[in-house]
Amino acid sequence: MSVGLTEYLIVSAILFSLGIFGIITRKNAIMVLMGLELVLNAANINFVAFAKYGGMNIDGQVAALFVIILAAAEAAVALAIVLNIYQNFKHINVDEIVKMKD
Amino acid sequence: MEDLLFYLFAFVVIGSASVVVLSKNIMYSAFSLLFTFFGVAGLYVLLFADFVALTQIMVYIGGILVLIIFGVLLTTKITGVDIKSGTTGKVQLITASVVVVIIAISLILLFTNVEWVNQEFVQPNTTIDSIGFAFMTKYLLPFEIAAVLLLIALVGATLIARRK
Amino acid sequence: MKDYFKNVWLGVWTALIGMRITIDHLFRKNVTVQYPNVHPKDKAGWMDMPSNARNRLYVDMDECNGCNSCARACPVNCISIETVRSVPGDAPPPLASGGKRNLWVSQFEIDFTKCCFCSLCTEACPTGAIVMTTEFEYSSYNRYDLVYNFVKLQNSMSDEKIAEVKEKWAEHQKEKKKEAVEPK
Amino acid sequence: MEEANFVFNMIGENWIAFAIISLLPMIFLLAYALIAILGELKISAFIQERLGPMRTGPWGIIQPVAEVVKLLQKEDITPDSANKPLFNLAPFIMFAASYAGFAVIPFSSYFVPSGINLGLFFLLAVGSLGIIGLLMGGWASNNKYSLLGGLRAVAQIVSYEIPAAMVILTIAVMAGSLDLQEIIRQQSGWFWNWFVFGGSGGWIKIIFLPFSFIMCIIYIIASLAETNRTPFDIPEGESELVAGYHTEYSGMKFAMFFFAEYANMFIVSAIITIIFFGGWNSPFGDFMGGPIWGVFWFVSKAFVFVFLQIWLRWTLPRLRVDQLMYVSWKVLLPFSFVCFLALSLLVMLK
Repeated sequence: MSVGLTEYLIVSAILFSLGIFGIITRKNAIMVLMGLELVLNAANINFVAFAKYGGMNIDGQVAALFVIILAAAEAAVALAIVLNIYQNFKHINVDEIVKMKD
Repeated sequence: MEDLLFYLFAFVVIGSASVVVLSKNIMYSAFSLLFTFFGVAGLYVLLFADFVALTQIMVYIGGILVLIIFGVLLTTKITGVDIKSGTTGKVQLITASVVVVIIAISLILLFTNVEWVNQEFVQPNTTIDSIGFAFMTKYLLPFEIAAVLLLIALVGATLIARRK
Repeated sequence: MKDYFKNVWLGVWTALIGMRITIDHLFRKNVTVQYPNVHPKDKAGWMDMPSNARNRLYVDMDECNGCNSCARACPVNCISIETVRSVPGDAPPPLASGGKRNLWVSQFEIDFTKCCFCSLCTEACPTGAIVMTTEFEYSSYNRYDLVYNFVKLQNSMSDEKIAEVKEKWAEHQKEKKKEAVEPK
Repeated sequence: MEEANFVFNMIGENWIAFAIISLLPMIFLLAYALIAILGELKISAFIQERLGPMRTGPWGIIQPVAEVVKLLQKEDITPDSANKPLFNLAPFIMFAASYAGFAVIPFSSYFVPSGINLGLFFLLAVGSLGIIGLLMGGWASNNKYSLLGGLRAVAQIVSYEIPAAMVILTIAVMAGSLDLQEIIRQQSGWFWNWFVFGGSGGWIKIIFLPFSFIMCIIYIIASLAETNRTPFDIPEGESELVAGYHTEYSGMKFAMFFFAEYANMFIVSAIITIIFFGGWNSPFGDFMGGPIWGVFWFVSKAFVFVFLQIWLRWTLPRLRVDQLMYVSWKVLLPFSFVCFLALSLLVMLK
């Protein structure tokens, strides 16, 4: 079986599901962030795979680059927020943080 | 040869991603994320997206992963090597697994059954050339907005994380 | 702003100065001596040991007047001196440098197993009799071999001579006592 | 255009050729590591007016072999409370990251293990890979000194990557390419065509000479910090942190860290050589040119910079952490921005 578009899409689908699983089952905010990165990577694989096989050509790669830029910005801001939460609550369990203020 | 490499990278990606979400030790998750990102970069290389692959290594591994590990170390009491990350209760776990399996199966079914437009890739001489031209012509506005966004994120993150 | 540029310039410039100094040292002659193969004395010359070199002590018995200041200065008490006072009319020979002596030095022992090479004795000595030499290879299988009696070594007083001066002093004491008991 | 590898020319494009090509840098690296260890010992000794190792072989030239043998036969201790999988993995990641850099380094016009056209960017990317190895080793040792050393190393490397990336960006603008062979080819001819002298082109570049010099100095400083060499060796400052992230490592795994550090030293020296000093080009036009002399020129130029690193180690004292950050963010970064603009102007005027 020659590897084509479908195989890449399957890999990205599994990666996406694993990311979703991580996001919903974990308490730790940083673990949620890691799940998010997996989801973004899954999306990126799709973009690049479509760039090669689906006729998106270079546009797919450009979209993937934009996703990477967004992921970088998102990770920086999210970790800043997590650090701030840790300073206020002394833990970063997302299900226990229900108040905006102490 | 390329097929073999694809299966190798796919195995690395999925295996290490499973470690990321299933491991009890949060540091194991963080470090196996390294292999996930690396495997994804390998997949990009197989898809002739060398620039994206290198950007992946540089931004994800050199930037985001380091940030995440720093985050873990700064938000956990690091008195030992056992850093656990709690999971939600058993009921939620089972529900979540069921939902996720359903999502995965439906996605895979979707991907395998749809008749994709299968256009062959026009391999440019150098991808970086065409990416550069695309950024400077067709995607000029998003490119500039992304630059501004990064600046905002930089300033914002510094502002939020600053100790009062 | 001016300070900033000055700082940066100084940072680079001083680093360059430092680099010039180290490259200068890179091509200088080495000072290391390949010790067991080459003796430092061969490289540095007999009396050219570094000024802070600490080696075996030497006592010139012709210079020693037995004042005991070295033994008192010694922090580890490795010097032990025995002296016999001379009777009038039988003074020991004067010092080589010409000073007068009143004491016969009958024993001058330095225990080099104890010596800590602090060189305080050489500073305390009023006549410069005790000095540091350039010799440092004097290990031994028997620790008693490291107790040096300089009187014996230099043969400044033979055993008979010591006995004689002791006798003389004892007689002198006796006479004195007699004089004290029998007033005139 | 001299494209192919000489290995491919000789035995064709097959598996054996690939294996040979991927092993050649390793052989070079082993030989280089021995020379560099001896160089480090001897140069430090001579700078301090000592003789250095003298007993093993004539003038102690077999000392590095003795040291390597000693390291390899030492007991390999894994601390009881360390996290064993990560502890054992970290040195390999470090070494893999260093060795990955060799994949694109052109030793000669006829030999580059992988001539991808993103070589410069690749070097920048794999340079950031080693950080994870540091952090992993530092954390898994379960030792406060290791952890602090790892954190310091990461903070330092991440900060100094930015000036280094600015320099590499400038070179990309000046050369109009990220392909290392292409960058080197643009600096062919006499030595004033090197990028440190503003690249080939008219007399206008003389005005911009200071900027390209400053650029080169910025990269040298940043590369020192990225390889954790003195004066930027706060991650392993032995007076504060015992040995930093490799405090707990011994034997074979310590040798891996050591080897990776020396490989990194060569990689940054090679980058400096490639982007500023004309790579395998002869400095004197066609004199002693050609692919075989190219290896000689490349290796000797790189060794000059390895020597520079050792020289600086015995010259400058270690920086404090706040001074380190000051140098990176308030000195190197603004200067590299200014130089970037100036050199871009030069490219426009040419």
